[in-house]
Amino acid sequence: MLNAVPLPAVLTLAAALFCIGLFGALSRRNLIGVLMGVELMLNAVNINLVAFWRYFEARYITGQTFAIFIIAVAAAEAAVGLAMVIAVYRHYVTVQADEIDRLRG
Amino acid sequence: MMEPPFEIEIPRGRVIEVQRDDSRVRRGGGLLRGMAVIWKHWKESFRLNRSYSQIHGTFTIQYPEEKPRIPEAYRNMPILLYDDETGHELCTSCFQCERICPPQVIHMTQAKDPATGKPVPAVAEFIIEYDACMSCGFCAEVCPFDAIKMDHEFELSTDDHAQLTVHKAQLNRPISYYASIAPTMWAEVRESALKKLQGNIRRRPDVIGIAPHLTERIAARRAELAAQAAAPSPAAEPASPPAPSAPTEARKLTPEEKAAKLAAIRAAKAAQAGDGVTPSAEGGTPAEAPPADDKAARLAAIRAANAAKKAAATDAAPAATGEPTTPTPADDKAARLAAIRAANAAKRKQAADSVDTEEGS
Amino acid sequence: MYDILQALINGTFGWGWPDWLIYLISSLVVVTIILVVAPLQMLFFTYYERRVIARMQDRIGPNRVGPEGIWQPIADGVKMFTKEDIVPEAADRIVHFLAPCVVVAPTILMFAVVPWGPGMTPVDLPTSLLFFFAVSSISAVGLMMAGWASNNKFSLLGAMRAVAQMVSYEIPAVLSLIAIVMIVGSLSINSIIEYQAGLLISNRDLPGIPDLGLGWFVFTPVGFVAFIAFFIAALAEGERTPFDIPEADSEIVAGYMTEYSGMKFGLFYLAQYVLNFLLCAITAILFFGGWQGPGVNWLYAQAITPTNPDGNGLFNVLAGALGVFYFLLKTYIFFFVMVWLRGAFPRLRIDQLMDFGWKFLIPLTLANLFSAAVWVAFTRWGAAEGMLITVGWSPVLRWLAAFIITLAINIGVYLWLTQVYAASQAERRRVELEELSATL
Amino acid sequence: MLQTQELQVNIGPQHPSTHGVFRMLVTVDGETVVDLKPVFGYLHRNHEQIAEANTYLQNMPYTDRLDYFNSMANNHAYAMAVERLAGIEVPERAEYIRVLMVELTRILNHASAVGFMINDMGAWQTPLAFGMREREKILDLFEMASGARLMCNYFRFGGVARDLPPEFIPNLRELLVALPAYIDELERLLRDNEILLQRAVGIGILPREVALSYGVTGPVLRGSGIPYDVRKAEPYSVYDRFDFDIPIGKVGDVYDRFLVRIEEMRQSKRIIEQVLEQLPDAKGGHINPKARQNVRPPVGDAYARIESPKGELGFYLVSDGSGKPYRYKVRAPSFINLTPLADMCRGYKVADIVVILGSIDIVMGEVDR
Amino acid sequence: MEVVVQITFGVIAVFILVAAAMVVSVRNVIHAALWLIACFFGVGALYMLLEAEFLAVVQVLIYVGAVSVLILFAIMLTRQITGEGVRQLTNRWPVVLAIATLLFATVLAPTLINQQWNVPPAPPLGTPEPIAGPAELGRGFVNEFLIQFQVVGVLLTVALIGAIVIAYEERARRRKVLTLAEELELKRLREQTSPTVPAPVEAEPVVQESRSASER
Repeated sequence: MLNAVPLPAVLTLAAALFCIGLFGALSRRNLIGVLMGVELMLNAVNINLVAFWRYFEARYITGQTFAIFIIAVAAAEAAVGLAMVIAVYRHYVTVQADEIDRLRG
Repeated sequence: MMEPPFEIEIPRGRVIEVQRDDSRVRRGGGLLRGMAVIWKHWKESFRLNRSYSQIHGTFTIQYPEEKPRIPEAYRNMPILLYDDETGHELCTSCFQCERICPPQVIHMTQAKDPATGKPVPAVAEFIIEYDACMSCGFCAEVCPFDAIKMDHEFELSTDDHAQLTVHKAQLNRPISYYASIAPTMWAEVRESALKKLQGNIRRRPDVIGIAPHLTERIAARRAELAAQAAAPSPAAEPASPPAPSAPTEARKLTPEEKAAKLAAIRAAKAAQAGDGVTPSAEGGTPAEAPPADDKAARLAAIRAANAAKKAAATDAAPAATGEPTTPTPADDKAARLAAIRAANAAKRKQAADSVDTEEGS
Repeated sequence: MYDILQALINGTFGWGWPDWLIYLISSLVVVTIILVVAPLQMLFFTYYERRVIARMQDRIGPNRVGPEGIWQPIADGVKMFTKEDIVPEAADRIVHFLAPCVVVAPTILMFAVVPWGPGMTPVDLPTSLLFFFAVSSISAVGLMMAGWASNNKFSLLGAMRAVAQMVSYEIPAVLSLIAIVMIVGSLSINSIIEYQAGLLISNRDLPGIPDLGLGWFVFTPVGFVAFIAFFIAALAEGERTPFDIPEADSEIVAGYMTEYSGMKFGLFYLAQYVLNFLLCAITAILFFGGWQGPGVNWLYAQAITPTNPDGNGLFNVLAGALGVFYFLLKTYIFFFVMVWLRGAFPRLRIDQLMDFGWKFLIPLTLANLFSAAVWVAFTRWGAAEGMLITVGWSPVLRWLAAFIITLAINIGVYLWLTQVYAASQAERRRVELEELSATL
Repeated sequence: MLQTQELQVNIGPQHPSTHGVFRMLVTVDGETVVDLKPVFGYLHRNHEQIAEANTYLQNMPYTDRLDYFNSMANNHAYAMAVERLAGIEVPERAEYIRVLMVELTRILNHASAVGFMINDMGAWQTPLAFGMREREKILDLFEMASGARLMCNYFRFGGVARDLPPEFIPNLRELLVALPAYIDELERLLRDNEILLQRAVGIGILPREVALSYGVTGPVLRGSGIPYDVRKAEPYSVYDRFDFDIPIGKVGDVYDRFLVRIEEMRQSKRIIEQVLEQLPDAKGGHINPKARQNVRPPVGDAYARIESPKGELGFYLVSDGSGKPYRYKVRAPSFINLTPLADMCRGYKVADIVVILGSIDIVMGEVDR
Repeated sequence: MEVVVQITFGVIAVFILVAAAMVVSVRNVIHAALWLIACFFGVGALYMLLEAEFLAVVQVLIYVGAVSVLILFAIMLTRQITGEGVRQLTNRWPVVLAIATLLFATVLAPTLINQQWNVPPAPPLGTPEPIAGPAELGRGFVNEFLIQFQVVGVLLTVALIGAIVIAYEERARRRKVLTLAEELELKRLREQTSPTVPAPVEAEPVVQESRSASER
C-alpha cells in the first residue's frame, strides 16, 4: 500500500468525498439528506486521519484513536440529528428544510 | 390479589373462581416447566402408541401403507347392494332416499316392464352426485329394503369432476362386500332384506333388477342359448369362430345361472359324446365329462327355451343382434337335440306355473 | 489450510511453489468449502428442525422423500427454484431484487471467521469476534430494503420490527460477549477457544488443570449468565421463537418476506437458517469451547502447525475431524434447544420484547460485565494492579474467591432484576391509572 | 412506536389467524388499536332459509355444519327444539347418550380452542397438536357411534340414530384415563408460562357489565365472572342429575377465559364419569320407537337452548303444521360473542387482536350461517 | 503485487466517489440512504486496504449497522418515503455545486498534490512492520487517551439521552386510547368523585361485583 499508492491520492479522494458531502449538506432540501451529506464529510475526514496514521506513524495509535472518536461523534450526531428530524417532522409535518419557516411552535 | 379461592354452593355443584395467581414475581420457572413437558414428549415420541389411555408417544398412522382403523358404523358415500347369488339388486326404486336426501343428490328412474310398460320394483338408473353428497347417511337409514348402504371407501379423489356423478353401474356392490365391511350391521337386517328381495324378484321380469354388469352377460348368454334353440332350421351353416368369450365370462354368473349353463353344456356333450367335438372355450368346465344327466340337460333346455321365447317376444334388441350373429358352439346334432328337448319342455311347462318360480324354489 | 498446503507442496513434494500461489489455492479451497457448506447446513437445519419439532408434537415429520425423508430439503429447494418469481407491480424493482442478496451475503461472510477445528479458521482476524457482529448487523439493512421495496404495509411493519429487534438485541449480545472478551483479553475467536482448555476450570485461570478441552466458560458464573443472555439475544437476532415477531404469521402474515416468492424467498430462508447456524456456532464457540473437547489438543500438538512445522499431517486430519465433530455436535445441540423453545413457547409482543431487552437483559449483562471485572481482578491481578487483598493467595484460593463472589453477584442481580422488572410493569400500570384519574 | 398518524389495516378476510373468512378493519395509531370493525358474511350460506325449505329431519345434517367443531351440540339443540315442538318423548338412555356426546364435544372444542388461541399467540402448533391428539381420540369415538368424525348427524327426534357400539364404552374409559393427564400437562405447559402470562394477563378485558349488555354467553361470559350456564340455569336433558362446578373468571381477560376453558374440560370429564355410572342398560333404549322421523308437528313454536361449548346455542322453530319448519332461527353463540370484539380490542396492541379473537373462540360457520 | 493494490485502490476510490455522488443526487431518499451505505462500505474497504482492520470493522459495525439503519428508520418514520415529484435540491444548488467544485479544484486538490509530504520510507520488503492493533488501541484508551475516552463516553450518553428527550412525545400529548376496562374505571372514579384514592388494581372492582352477583 505504502509503495503502491502515494499519500496524495488518498488525500485527494478524501477531499473529493468531502466536497461531495459539502454539496449534499448545502443543497439538499430534505433534512435527512443534509444529515447524509454531513456523514459523508465526516467519513472524508476519517479517511484523512487513517491515511496519515498509516503513512506516518503506524506503530502508534493516535490516528486510529482520533478516527474512532470521530466515529463516536458521528454516531452521536446522527442520533441527535435524526431525533430532531423526527421532532421537527412531528411538529411541522414536513422534513423539507426550506418549508420549516415558522418560529412559532 | 392472593385471596383464598372464591366459591359458592349451587344445586349439585359449586361456582368456583379460577385461580389466577398472576401477581407473583416470576423468574422463568414456568418456562422451564413448559420445556420439561416438551422434552418428555420428545423423549417418548420414539415409541409408537395407539392406546387411548396415554398421551405420550407417536400416534401417527402412516397412511398409504397403513390404513386407519375404520369402525363399522363409518359412513362415507352411499352404495347400492345386489345379491351375490341372483345378481338382483335390492333397490326397488321406492324413492324414499331421493326424497329424504338433504342436498338432493340422489336421482333414480324406476324400471318398466318393456312388455307391459308397467313399473317394476327395480331401478333402471340410479345416480348419486358424490361431489355434493354430505354423507349424512339418511338414505341408508330410510331405505326400507336395505338396498342403499354407506361405503367405507374414502379414496375417491379424482381429477375428473364428471366422475363424481356416479351411476348405478359404479354404485353396485355385492352384499358380501357390505357384509365384510359391516358384519354386525348387516347381520341385523339380513333376514328381512333378503326376504323382501325374494318378494321383489318375483315381480321382476327378465333381467330387470339385475346388476348391470351382470345383466349384459346374462343377456348375452341368454341370447346365445336362444340362438341354440333357434338353430334347428338354419343349422346347416357351420359356425366359423368356434366360441366367443361370452361363455367364459358367463362363468362369473351367479351359481344358479352357472348351474343351468353347465347343465346345458353337459347335455350337449352327453348328446354327442362320441364325436369329441368339444368347443374349446368350454374347456373351463371340469375335465371329467360327467355322465349324461337328463334332468340337468332338460332343465337347461327349458331355461334356454324360455329365454329364447322371452327374448324373441319382448326383448327384441339384444335378441335381434344376438341371434343371427351368435355362432352355435355345438354341432348340428347337439343343437337339434337341445332344440327338440327345449320345445318339448316348453310345451309341457307352458300349462304349468311360471318357470321362474319352479326354478327359484 | 495454508500451513498444510505449504507443508504438503513445498515440504512433502518439494515442488517449491511460490507463497502467493499456495495462498491463492488455499483461499480458493476455503472459499469453495464455505460456499458449499453454508447452504448444506441450511438444508440440513430445515430438515432437522422439522423432524425434531414433529417429534415434540408426537408426530413423525417429513419421512417420504428418501430414507427417513432426508431428501426433503432438496425437494423443497427444487420447489423453490421452479416457482414463479413474482414482483409486485408497485415495488421498487431494483431494491426488491437486491434485498435478498444483501441479506444473504453477510451471513456467508460471517463464515469467514468461524473456526471449525484446530487450525481450521478460514481467516484468522485479530478482531474476528467484532467482525462477526459487525457483519451480522448488515443484514438489518437488507431487511429494511426488503420491507420498503415490497411496498406493502405488512412488509414494512415486519421489516421495521425485525430491524428494531435486531438492533436492540445486538446490545445485550455484544455486552455479554464483552464479559468473555475481558476475561480472555482478546477479540480473536481462536484465542477465546484456546482459553477454554482444561477440565471444568480453564487452565488459564488455574494453571495445572489437566487439559481435556472442557474448561468452558459456561462453567463459570460470569460465563453462565453471559451464555443465557447471549442465547436469548441470539434467539432474537435469529428471529426464533419466542422472538419471531418479524414473521409473526398470526399478526403480520410473513413480515418482510410477504411479497417474495420463488428463489428470492428461498434466499431469505437460506439467510435465516444460516444465521441460526452461525449463532448456534458462536454460542458453542464462546461458551462451550467450540472445537475443544477431550483429545483434540493432544492430537493437534503433534500436527503440522506454524509453530511445529515438522508435525505429522495425519494428526492434522485427526485433530481436525475430532474438532469438527465436537463443534458440530455442540452447534446442533444448540439448534435443538432453539427448536425446543420453538416447540414450547408462544411469542412475545413487540413492546414486551423491547421491554425485556432494554429493561432486563441489558442491565443483567451490564452487571455481568462487573462480575467479569471482578473475576479478572481476582484471578489475575496482583499487587501491581492494586489488588492487595489477593497478594499471597494461592491460585486455587483466588479462583474460589472469584467464583463465589461472581456467583453471589450474578444471582443477586438476577433475583433483584426479576423483582424490579415485575414491579416496573405493575408500576407502569399503576401510573397510567393514576394519570387516568388525574384527567378527571 | 413513533408514528402518530392513524393507519387503516385490513386483517383478513384471507389471514392466517382470523379462523376462517373474517375481516377486521383495524384503525391503528402506531401499534395501538383505535377502532376495529368486524366484517363478516363471507361465509354466509343461507342456512336458515335453506332450513325452511327442508323437512325437519333433513335439517339435522345442516346443523352439523353450523359450528363444525361441535356438531353433536348443534344436533342436540335442534333435536330438542323439534321434540318440544312435536311433543316427542326421549328415552332415558338416549338422554344419557346425548349428554355423553355433548360433553365429549365440549372437551374437544375446548382442547382445540385453547390450542388455537396459543397458536395465535405464536406458539408453533404444539399446544394445538396436543389438543388435536385428544380430539382425534374423541372423534374416533364419535366415528364408532355415529359413523362420522365431524359431521356426526347422530341425533334423531326422540333419541339418537343408533345405540352405542359395544367397543365404545371400553374405549371411552381408556380415554378418561388420558384426559386428566392431558389437562394437567397442558396446565404445566402453559399456566405459569411467563410468556403466556405476558400475552394474556390484562389483555382483552371484557368487564362484567359490558359482557352482560352484549349478551355474550359461554366461557367468555363466565370468564368475565358471571356464573351463568344453561346447564345449571335451566337444566335440560338429564343435567340435573350430575354434580359439576361452574368455573368463573375474575377479571375477564384472555387469561381468565383460558383458565375457565381448562377447568370446564375437567368438569366435563366429571360429568362423563357420572354418565358412565348412571347409564341405563336398556337395549334399544337409544330412540323412542314411537317417534316418527318425518315429523309434522302441530302448529306452534318452540325454542330450545343448550349450553354449547361456545355458549348458549338456541333454535327457534315455528311450525305451520306441515313437514317443514315455517320459521327456523339459530341463536349462534359465536356470532353474539363476536359482537364485543371491537370494544375488547380497543386500546390494545395490534398483536393482541388475534389473541383476543382466539380467546373468544369463534367458528365462522356459525357466525355467518 | 503493487499493481494489484493500485487497481484495488482505484476501484474502491471510484466506488466511493460514485456512491457519494449518488447520495447527493438521487431523488429518492431511500435510494440515497442505500447509496450512503454503499459509500460507507467503500470507506470500510479502504480502511482494510490501509491495514486499519479494527477501524474497518468498527466502520461497518457503527455506520452500516447502526447509523444507516437509524437513517432508514427516520426516513420511514417521516413518511415521505420516495419523494417522487418533490424537489430534492434547493434553488441555489448550482451555486453550491460551483462552490464545492471550486473548493476541490482550486484549493484542496492542488494543495494536496503539490505538497511535499515527508513520508517515512517504507521498510524493506519482508520485514514486518509493527502496526497498532485492537490491543494497543485498548491500552491507549485506558492510558494516554483516558480523558478523551471518557469524554466521548459522556458525549454518547448525553446524545442518547438527548435524542430520547427530543424525540420523546409527552404522554399528555400522545393520544391515549382507553381500553374498555380503563374507560369503566374512569367512569367509576368519576362517580366516586374522590380522585385522590386511586383504585389499587384495575381488575379489583370487577371481582367484587362478580362476587356480589353470584351471591345473590
